[in-house]
Amino acid sequence: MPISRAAVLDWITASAGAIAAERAALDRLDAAVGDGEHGTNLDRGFQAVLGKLPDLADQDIGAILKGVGLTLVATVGGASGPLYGTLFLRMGAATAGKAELALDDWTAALAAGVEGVVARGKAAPGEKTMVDALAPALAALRAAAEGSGLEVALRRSAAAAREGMLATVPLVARKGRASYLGERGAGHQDPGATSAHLLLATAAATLAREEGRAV
Amino acid sequence: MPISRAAVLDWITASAGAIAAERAALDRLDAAVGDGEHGTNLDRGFQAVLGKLPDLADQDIGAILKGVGLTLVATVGGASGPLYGTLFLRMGAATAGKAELALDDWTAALAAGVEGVVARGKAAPGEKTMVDALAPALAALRAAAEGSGLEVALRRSAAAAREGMLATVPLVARKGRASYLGERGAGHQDPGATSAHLLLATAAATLAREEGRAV
Amino acid sequence: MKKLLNTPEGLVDDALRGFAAAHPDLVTVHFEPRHIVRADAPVRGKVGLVSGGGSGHEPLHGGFVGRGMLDAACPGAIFTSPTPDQILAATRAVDGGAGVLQIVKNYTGDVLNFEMAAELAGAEGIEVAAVITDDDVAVQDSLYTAGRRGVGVTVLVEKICGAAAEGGRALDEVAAIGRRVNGQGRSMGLALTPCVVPQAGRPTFELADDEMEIGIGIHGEPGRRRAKLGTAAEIAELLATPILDDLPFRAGDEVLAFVNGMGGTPLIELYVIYHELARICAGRGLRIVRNLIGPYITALEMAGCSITLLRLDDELIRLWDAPVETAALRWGS
Amino acid sequence: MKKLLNTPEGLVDDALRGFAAAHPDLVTVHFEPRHIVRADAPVRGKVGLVSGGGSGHEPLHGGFVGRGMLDAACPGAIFTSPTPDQILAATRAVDGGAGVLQIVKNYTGDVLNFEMAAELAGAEGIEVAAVITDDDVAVQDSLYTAGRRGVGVTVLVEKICGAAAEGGRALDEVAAIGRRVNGQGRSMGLALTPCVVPQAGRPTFELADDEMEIGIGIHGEPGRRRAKLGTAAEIAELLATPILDDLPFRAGDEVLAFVNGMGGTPLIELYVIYHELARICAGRGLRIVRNLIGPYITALEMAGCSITLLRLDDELIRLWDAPVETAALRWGS
Ligand SMILES: Nc1ncnc2c1ncn2[C@@H]1O[C@H](COP(=O)(O)OP(=O)(O)O)[C@@H](O)[C@H]1O
Ligand SMILES: Nc1ncnc2c1ncn2[C@@H]1O[C@H](COP(=O)(O)OP(=O)(O)O)[C@@H](O)[C@H]1O
Ligand SMILES: [Mg+2]
Ligand SMILES: [Mg+2]
Ligand SMILES: [Mg+2]
Ligand SMILES: [Mg+2]
Repeated sequence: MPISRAAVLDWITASAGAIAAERAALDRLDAAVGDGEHGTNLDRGFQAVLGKLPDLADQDIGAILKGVGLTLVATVGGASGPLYGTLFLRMGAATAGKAELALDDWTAALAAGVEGVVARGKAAPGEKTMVDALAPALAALRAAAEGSGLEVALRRSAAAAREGMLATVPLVARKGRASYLGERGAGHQDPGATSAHLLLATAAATLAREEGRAV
Repeated sequence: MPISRAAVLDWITASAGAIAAERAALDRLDAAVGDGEHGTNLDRGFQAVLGKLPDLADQDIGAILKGVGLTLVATVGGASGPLYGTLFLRMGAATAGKAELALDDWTAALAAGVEGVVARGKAAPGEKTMVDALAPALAALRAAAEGSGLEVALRRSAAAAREGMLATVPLVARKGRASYLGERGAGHQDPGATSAHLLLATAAATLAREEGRAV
Repeated sequence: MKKLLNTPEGLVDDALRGFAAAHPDLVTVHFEPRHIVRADAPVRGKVGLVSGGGSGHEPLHGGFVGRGMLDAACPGAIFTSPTPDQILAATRAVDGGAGVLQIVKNYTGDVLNFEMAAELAGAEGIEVAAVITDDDVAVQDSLYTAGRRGVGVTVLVEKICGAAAEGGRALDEVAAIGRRVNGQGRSMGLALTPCVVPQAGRPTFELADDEMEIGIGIHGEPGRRRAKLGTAAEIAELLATPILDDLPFRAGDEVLAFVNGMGGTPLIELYVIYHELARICAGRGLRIVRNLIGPYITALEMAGCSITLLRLDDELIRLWDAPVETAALRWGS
Repeated sequence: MKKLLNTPEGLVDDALRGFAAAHPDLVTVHFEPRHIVRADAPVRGKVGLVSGGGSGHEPLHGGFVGRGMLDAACPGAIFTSPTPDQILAATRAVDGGAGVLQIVKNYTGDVLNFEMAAELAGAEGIEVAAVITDDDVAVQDSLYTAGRRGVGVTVLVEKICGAAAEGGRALDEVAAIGRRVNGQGRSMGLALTPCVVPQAGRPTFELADDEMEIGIGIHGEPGRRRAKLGTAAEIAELLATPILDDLPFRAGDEVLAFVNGMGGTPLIELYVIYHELARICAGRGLRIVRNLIGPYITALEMAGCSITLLRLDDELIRLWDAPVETAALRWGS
């Protein structure tokens, strides 16, 4: 069963809900190593996305994801705005014109998105950024794509993001605001890796559902 | 036994000590109804007076008291600087050229001083100022002067100052910074009345002692 | 107590040393006794303007010494009026033969010390006049108080009298203009936090996390009353209404609106208050034709603000716009 | 949280409304998307200067829009970089045909958003160059970090590039001057208290009553290390030494000394720090020939200060002295 347009809309809606619910927790993580507003930034962006969704609802998946990306770029700000914006813009470009996505399409889309994030932010894995959740998620997806179904693949991908997120705790940041802290930043989980995991966990919970559940 | 020059010097020295000891308490009283630095102001002034005393020590009582007044005017600032300055300047003028003071001389000097304070500050009794300690002290001195000796008279004067000081507690201030508080100032003892009592209590403890005790 | 200082006792002199080092083109700073004098004083034939008061209100008054504003400022100890010898020394230093105007905030201590200095200067043959500012509407009944406090309007009096003196007006004229500004100006202030007088080391009052102190002066003294913390709109209303009603300001009045920070409140919040004030003034038909927004008369690190409104006329606008060149206010040339 | 505001969400827009109401002679404020533009923009033939960053640093950047300094400023949410659409709108509004210079503080977020905007503007045929400021010596090893942060020097770059652009210099020349200023300037800051981001409502870090946070930026983020509160002399030494050693500044250098308040620290304390800084510079044989003292690049109500030293030459002095007319800096005419 492929990923439907409705499932993509579901994913975006549920992500906005998850970010809103975790806003304060993300802010707290960011306060420890940064400036304390990563959750507020993303929540502002995803609330704006919710406002745009009705206009996007009858478009193809590529247009939907591009619309999400443009909205995030224009409303989030900070480091995460251009980065998540690029993620969705690239995913939108990779899925242009599509009404549904097979597992391979989704994998290709995420690959394009992560590549965009790395191109913009220049973070290598292990530098304590959202890439530390995104890159393993992509790798797990690729590995799972050979043989397992969509649902399993998405769940493995989310699990890998979670591992990557947790693995940021002991790291010393080399990118973004947390890098200013030097050794003092070790011992704290990266907020961007945390929000990236949130998006991918939400993807696992929504994208493989039956068509037409909710919008 | 009249008041000697040495006793006057004693009084000034002991007053400086008493003010220093009560500095924080006076600041606290002033914080409740004013700006919290009456003790600091007076302490700065009396420490400067201590520095001047060696130059004044071999002069007559009038010159000593005038020197104290000039020093207070130049170092205390605030409302209490000109007022206590005037008190001592007028007492100095009233005792010009004298090497010792009979009870009547002391009474006349204090009368001149208090008159100066009232002329400068225009406070009537009951307006919650230093006048509420000074005026009763003067009245008690006048009453005691008819019949009792120096020591008793000074003690009665200090006791009257104390009563006047305590009587400021329920008053609503009409002069000085405390007047801005309106009814909120009631229930607090006036810092200036408190320092005035301190000076007069110290007078009772020092002025009637044998000559030559300490300088 | 968390402050950038060496010792509480040395704070004022250390800051004055910094001020002297920073602005030798504008001022000369004297330490015994303390007074800050315009670099080219005395200006022959010009009325000399002397102000002063307790320290802790910076940039008031030293930051306003320079061409087009004050000729001298006398900084007292923190929150404590300066002494007559300081004021006398400043008066002598700025007397250019046209007399000296004292600008004095109405506090018993300031008034008494300036009065004594005026008596001493008069005895030396220097003509001295005084303008007493008393614009704080939080202190309402002057029969039962030491009179209203002088607060925000003081800055405006210093600027406008400074321009008048620079323009060659005589002592009595400059004094009359100063009294007019004071008479047409009203202020009120509010604190979100107390401040700590360094030598005392304790906050001047205690406020709960959800409380504000209304009707404060600039010395960390408690205000008239305490209330639950309000929104910026409520706070602006609370401060502006008594100001507007007191003069009273009337529809059609042209005014200068001055939103002043108390020292610990950042500019972004002052602009929020200005937004609300502009709305309130528009609602009453007042036209704000000039404004001043920033920390100009402060109470150490106190958080809070005050609002001052001044009714203007053509002459006052001209004098306000005239060039000024001081450490804290600069425009024109 | 004690602030003068209506709602945390509305703070930036309310303050911008106040700013618009206060300075219509200097700027036009747009809200969708947010950008503050010089009233007479675009100035034909002049290089347009665009800066911006998170709000909460006022007067930076909006307070520096006007003749002789910035053409536009893009205020983001509190402590959050502005978005590309804001920067693009500002770029279009100030392009007078001679190209647009972005002045960007080196934070990942600011850099990425300005980069995206530059790409979009470039696609529209507007020539765009960028100066990235990265003067904060608290962040020492740029190989293992996002590079040094841009702090105090940003104000100086904006003033000096503003004068160069006003003087008719071409885009690449103005950019080169900006890079020279950044290259010759160094900063370091310190906090006595944290600040509270309004939407979070909690202090960004906790400090004991006798502690200070050293090597902070301007976003309430924790610093490099924590130490026992020192005297002003010790603090000035602590901040100045790494600055002096880093460039390094040398005996005989002529410098501009900038003592900046973080928002909650009153002016009197900044002058104490300036006094100590002047002493330290004199001890090293540096000549402070220009200075700036006050809260110009702040972190909401944070108490603390930063020091910036800039090595000057004749051209930079001339550009620094050139007239400027903005809400927060004004001189000359
Ligand atoms: N160069 C980068 N590449 C990838 N991710 C980054 C980079 N810099 C920062 N991030 C991510 O952005 C997150 C912070 O986002 P946010 O708090 O919204 O922005 P800011 O740091 O500008 O306040 C970090 O936790 C990190 O995961
Ligand atoms: N007009 C006045 N006449 C007499 N005493 C006064 C007057 N005004 C104030 N005082 C006295 O001065 C005291 C305050 O002194 P101080 O705190 O040193 O000065 P300030 O009020 O200027 O800070 C008051 O407690 C009061 O006793
Ligand atoms: Mg952040
Ligand atoms: Mg007092
Ligand atoms: Mg006082
Ligand atoms: Mg941020």
